[in-house]
Amino acid sequence: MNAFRDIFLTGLLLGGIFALVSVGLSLQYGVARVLNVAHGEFIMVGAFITFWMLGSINLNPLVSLVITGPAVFIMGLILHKTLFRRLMDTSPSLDVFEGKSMLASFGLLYVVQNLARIIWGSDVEGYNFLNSTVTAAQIPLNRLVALGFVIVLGVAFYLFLARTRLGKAIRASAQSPTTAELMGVNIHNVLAICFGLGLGLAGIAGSLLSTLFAIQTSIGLGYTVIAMVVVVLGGLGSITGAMIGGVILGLVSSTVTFFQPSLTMIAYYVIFIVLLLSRPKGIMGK
Amino acid sequence: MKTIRMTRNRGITLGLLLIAFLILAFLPQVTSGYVITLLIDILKFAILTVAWVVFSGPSGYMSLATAAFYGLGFYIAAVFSGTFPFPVLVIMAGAVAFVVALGVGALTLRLRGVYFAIFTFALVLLVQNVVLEIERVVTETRGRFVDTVSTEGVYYAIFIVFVLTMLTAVLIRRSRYGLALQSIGEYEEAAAHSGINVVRTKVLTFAVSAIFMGMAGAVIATRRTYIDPYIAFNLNTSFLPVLMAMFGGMTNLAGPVIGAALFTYIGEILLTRFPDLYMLIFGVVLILAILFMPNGVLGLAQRVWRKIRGGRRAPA
Amino acid sequence: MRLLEGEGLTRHFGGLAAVAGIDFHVDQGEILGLIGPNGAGKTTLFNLISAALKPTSGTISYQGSQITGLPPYKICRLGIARTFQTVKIFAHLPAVRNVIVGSLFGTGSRTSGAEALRIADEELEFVELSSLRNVPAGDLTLAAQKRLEVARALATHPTLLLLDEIMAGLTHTEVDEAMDLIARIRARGITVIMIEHVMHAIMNICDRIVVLDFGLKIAEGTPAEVAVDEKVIEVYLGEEI
Amino acid sequence: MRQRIRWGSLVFTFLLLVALVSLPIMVGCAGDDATTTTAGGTETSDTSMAPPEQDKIIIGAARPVSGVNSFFEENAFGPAYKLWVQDVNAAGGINVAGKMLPVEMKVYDDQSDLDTSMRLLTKLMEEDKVDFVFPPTSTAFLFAAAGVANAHNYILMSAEGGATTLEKEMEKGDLPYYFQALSYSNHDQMPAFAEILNEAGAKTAAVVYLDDLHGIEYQAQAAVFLSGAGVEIVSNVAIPGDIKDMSSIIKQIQERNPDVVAFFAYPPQNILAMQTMIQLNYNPKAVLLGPGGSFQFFANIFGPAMEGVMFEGAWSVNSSPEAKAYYDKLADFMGTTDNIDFWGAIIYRAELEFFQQAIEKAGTLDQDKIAEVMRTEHFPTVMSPDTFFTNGIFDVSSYSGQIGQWQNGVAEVIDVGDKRTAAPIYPKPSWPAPTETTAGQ
Amino acid sequence: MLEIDGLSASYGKVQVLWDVSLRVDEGEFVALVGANGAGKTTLLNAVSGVMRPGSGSIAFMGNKVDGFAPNQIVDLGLSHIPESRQVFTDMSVRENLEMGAYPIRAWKSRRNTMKRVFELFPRLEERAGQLARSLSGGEQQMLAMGRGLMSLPKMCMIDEPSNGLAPLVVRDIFRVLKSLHEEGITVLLVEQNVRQTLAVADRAYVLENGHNVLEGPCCDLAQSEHVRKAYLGQ
Repeated sequence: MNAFRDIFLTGLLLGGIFALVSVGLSLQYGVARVLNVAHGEFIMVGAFITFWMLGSINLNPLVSLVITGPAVFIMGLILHKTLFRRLMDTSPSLDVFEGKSMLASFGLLYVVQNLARIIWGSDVEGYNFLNSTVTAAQIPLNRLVALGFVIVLGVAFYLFLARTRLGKAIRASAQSPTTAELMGVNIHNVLAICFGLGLGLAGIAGSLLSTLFAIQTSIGLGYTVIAMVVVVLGGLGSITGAMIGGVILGLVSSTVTFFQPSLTMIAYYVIFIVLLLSRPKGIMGK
Repeated sequence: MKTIRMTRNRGITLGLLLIAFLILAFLPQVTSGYVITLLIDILKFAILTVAWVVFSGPSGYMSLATAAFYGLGFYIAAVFSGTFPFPVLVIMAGAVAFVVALGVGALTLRLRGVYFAIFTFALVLLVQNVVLEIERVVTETRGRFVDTVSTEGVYYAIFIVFVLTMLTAVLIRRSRYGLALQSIGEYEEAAAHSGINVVRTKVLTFAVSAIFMGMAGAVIATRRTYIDPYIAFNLNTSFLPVLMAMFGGMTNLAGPVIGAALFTYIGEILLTRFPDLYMLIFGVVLILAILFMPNGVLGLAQRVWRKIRGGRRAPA
Repeated sequence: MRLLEGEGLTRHFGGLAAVAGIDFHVDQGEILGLIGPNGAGKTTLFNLISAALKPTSGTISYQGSQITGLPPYKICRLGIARTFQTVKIFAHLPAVRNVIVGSLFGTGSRTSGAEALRIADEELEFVELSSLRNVPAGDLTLAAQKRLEVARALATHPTLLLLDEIMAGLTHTEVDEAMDLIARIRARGITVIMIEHVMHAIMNICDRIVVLDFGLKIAEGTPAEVAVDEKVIEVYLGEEI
Repeated sequence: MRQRIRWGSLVFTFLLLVALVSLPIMVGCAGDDATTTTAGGTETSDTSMAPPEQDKIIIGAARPVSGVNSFFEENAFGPAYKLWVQDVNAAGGINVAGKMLPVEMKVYDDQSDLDTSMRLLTKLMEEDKVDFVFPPTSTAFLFAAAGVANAHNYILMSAEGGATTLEKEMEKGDLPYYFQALSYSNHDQMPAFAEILNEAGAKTAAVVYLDDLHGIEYQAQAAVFLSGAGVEIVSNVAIPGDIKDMSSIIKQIQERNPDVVAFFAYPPQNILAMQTMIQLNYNPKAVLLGPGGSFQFFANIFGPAMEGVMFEGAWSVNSSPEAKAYYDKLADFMGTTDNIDFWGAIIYRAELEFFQQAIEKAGTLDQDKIAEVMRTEHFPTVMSPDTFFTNGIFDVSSYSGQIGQWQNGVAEVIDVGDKRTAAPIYPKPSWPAPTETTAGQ
Repeated sequence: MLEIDGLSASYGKVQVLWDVSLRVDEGEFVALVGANGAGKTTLLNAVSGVMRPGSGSIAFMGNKVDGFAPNQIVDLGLSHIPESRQVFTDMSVRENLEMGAYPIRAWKSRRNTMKRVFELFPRLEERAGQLARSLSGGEQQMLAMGRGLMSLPKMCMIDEPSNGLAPLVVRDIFRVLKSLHEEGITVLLVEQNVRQTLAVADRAYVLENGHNVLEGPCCDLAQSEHVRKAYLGQ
């Protein structure tokens, strides 16, 4: 019974982290149609900005979210306006655009990772942050904070999408870009904003992850792979799907780790592949 | 008139092809060492890229499973290294890759577009991790030593596989399968309603292309004294052929070969001249190529070529 | 003689019945017109016959045997060829190779390359596109693309040909040419089912017309009978006010 | 059915291929002129005491400038090599048969990719014809490089990794040019660890290992030596590199309550393991960390919590005055003490010093002669006044220690015997109360 | 108000419109009829900026607008209610309407506009909280029209509102179209339902295969043999 509780709690906390890593990717693909292989690199960038600010001006990592999020968001805007917008204009069909943008993001992966390496070096970095537990259940405080942030972000994001003018425009654009245009939505701006938001969320995720794990300029791809698994689990493009997918993967991970840790990665990919084959649109897909 | 010119052109072309073939075939007799090493690499990537283009080019299905088949061949060569002679290993690798690809192809029929790409991407990771776990449990280590083959031997092996790949690719392109595959890529539905067995065509071509990936893997494995699952099933092996094909252009088979050759060669120069900036430059060049060379180097060359010839006579 | 017969054909999309329990038949050698407003279920019916879709319920028999559930390529090789409402040609292939696809794969027996080429050129000749045989199909005009699709379908040596709006978007003269083409197809002994909105064409060349509305068959008969059917007029011109 | 093949394009391709082929040949020829032919061959062997004609020694290496292994190039081996080159050249160079030859390093980026690494290593030996090569980073790379270098008759020393599987190849006599400098689990570290635990009176141990070469090998050797010393292994768990949560593993170990927990993993997993143990307030009597635990930055991240944590290694500033002097010099060179590694840093240096003395003793750049010297001679190095190879492997007595322990932020050697710089703390003190943020570097 | 002159447009290599001209005056109710594939929808798409015309000019309220992005056209007060409804199925009725009011000038007064729309389509108010996917075809069409009105347009282009709807519902739709026009909104209606269309519109254009073929007051056209022929082939 205790073991069961442990598995569940760890899975939930881990799920929060996975969801955090993935929501941005889901947004980028769902609306902007970019399967961003460089997603994890921006998580890394967020983590390093946080780490760097902690070291240089001793800024609390949770405060630095306010800087990393917008900073990476702006990078995303610029990237979309320059790179992906152009690709979109020159692609004859959405399929071609998806293929090309995925490859372009692969190039981006190299650029970002190596720029980061040149700026920050290849060290393994880490720091101790809220490294205590909520005693009764022995829940690590930093993970709880991360989960809390995921929930807050999730709710905030939900409210943003549900209540605001821009949020509705984003949802409308995700369903039908052409019709959204007829409503007066400047589709290119919305796509750029979505891509930017996706990256911004990656940046925030990076800030939070740096409080939990060792960071290195080469960690990006690992997170991209996790994000892809989660996003496919939840259904490409679905925000709630990404949340649910994250929790599912967290639970799978904690269960497998409990019984046979070395099978964790295999379990991820088996679930991923089985799901792709049986329900390609994901659990939340229609 | 027209026929005569065609034949003459063809004669010249065939002659040139023959010369290129002979140069490549006898190169190890005149030079050795690094040039051959580099050529082995170029030929390896040319094989992978052409094999990738054979299926993914006309069908439009973007496969990222290259590393899985290449790695299988690689691993088979390592596991049975010393047990069987080298040529047998290479043929075995091709056969196993073919069979596995048949299975994978049959499984993925429902997936299209980006889903197919993601599936094949995950496949590589799955195979890598499964082999890793098997090695840990069964052999209680991670890697294997491989009996090496002389550089010259490897060169000829890879050269033969390359020639086979090119011949097969040309044959497939010119056969009914090539046409069927191309129609599937253009309009799968219309192809099916015109009597094409879409499933069989896709799966079979996918599997045939995997043969050469597996063979290349088996040949290259003998270059390494030591291999492990991370080396065998490396995601880069999946991505690079795609990038090389894009870089070279996919309108005909020369594109992938040019792409692989230029990519590897330029990469090597950058790598040795600017070790610190290489990957950065690589990324930037890649993005620029995708942005500004939609039909790759070949497309660019053809545009320039046409412009040059345009003054004299209309393009054929 | 009954060539094709559908019984109780039904197809749901989500909760919506696009085709609801339709019985129909087509006889050897006739031209059957299929009309009805947008969304009436005409193309869905075509998709069911050609096996692009599987029926939710109901059966289709062809030359006396059941063909429900066969894959599309088998249906084609049995002799049922089709064209598409929005042209689905192989845009990057030259016209002649579009047609070769049909003659090479669709005839039901193994055709040699030379034979396939000969058939393809014959069919191109038949639809009067010989002069454009080497032009990439994507560069043809809409009318030519529609003809090319017909040629591709004919190259499979069909017994039954399904034509889905091959006149939509064509000019007057082109429509006349298309009507002539259909007449010549019939002259070859090929049975035709056609969906069409160009009324004068339908009225002039069809032997029999089936009218669909909201997935149901609302009328059936000769052109003359259908043209005076109150229900049909209501559907087409709207209610009298 | 005939489709016209675009022959023109095919011709173009092959012409291009031919052009590409000929280009490196030309470049290669130019290279020949520049670097003459004094390289590793046997050309100079007959006149062993005559000084070489060249005026400098070029040492080539394919190093992980970028990619996952770049950490090591930047922080571990890179600085060690560079500092050594700087020191040698400051002293005028290496004395080869009376001629002082300065040293120059030619570094290519292998992108942490094994294929690339081997290709570049081949290029260095065949095309650039460098005088010596330094090894690539990481054990798998070394395995591959050992074969490649041997096939070219180049000496390859490795302080950058090493696993006992390679020893079998060496025993077969296949790798006469290969020298293993880094300590091995079977000869060196696990026996020492067992001795320490035996002395402390530990009875039970748990092992967590990364499912890669290092982890698999170490857990196997730990099983052998710890059982031999009467320490029972009560739990043995493999973990994947991407592990993101270790709480269930730690909790399961906690239930069995072993005296010792050993983590044979790399820094990312070791950091996670430490955090999890602190969070769960699980405090075994001894904790051993694999690679990374020996780095100063690791101690900085965890601060007082590192007190009493053991690591694979080891050397200490208290090992000898030479060690202290080297520490100061290295810290000065790197501009920080964060990345000083109390396992490998001294071994890299010792290996280079040994190599230099071997060249000088051989009095030639001939690889065979130098290899022969290396196999037989003893030299003093920063690590030990008597450093030497036994069967191509640094003798266990040459090392300054095998197991270290953090005490007051200082790495100490706790081996049983005279290498010891401080008595082991056993049991380790309990974790300090968690503090708020502490910056790593 | 809207003046189209010599418009040509193609999809890829397929030309759909040939030199089409059309004029809608302020306050007018103009119909555009023609068979399927005649190019009616393409014409609307060209005007609203969804596709770029090949040649010709489009002017709205005296300003040249060809080449404008759709959002600029909407901002100018020209609303395009697209073919087959295109409501946002995963959003509620209310949200769909709010999307209609996306241009800033309309957004501010969206509550008032919505009240007016609800008066026009009481059914929508009853279903305001429901997801649009749960609406029937007729309700979705009403939603699409309501949404089009939310941008406070000076002119509406409506594409085949009766498409796929039952006769009773079609009657409703036409009733609403009429009242819209009576409220002073200029209307350009594209329809296949010729009789009812000609009954409500002031003037009509007949488009055939991408060419203008007829133009005139509706009462004349309703009697036209040509129209009857085009539709029933008699």
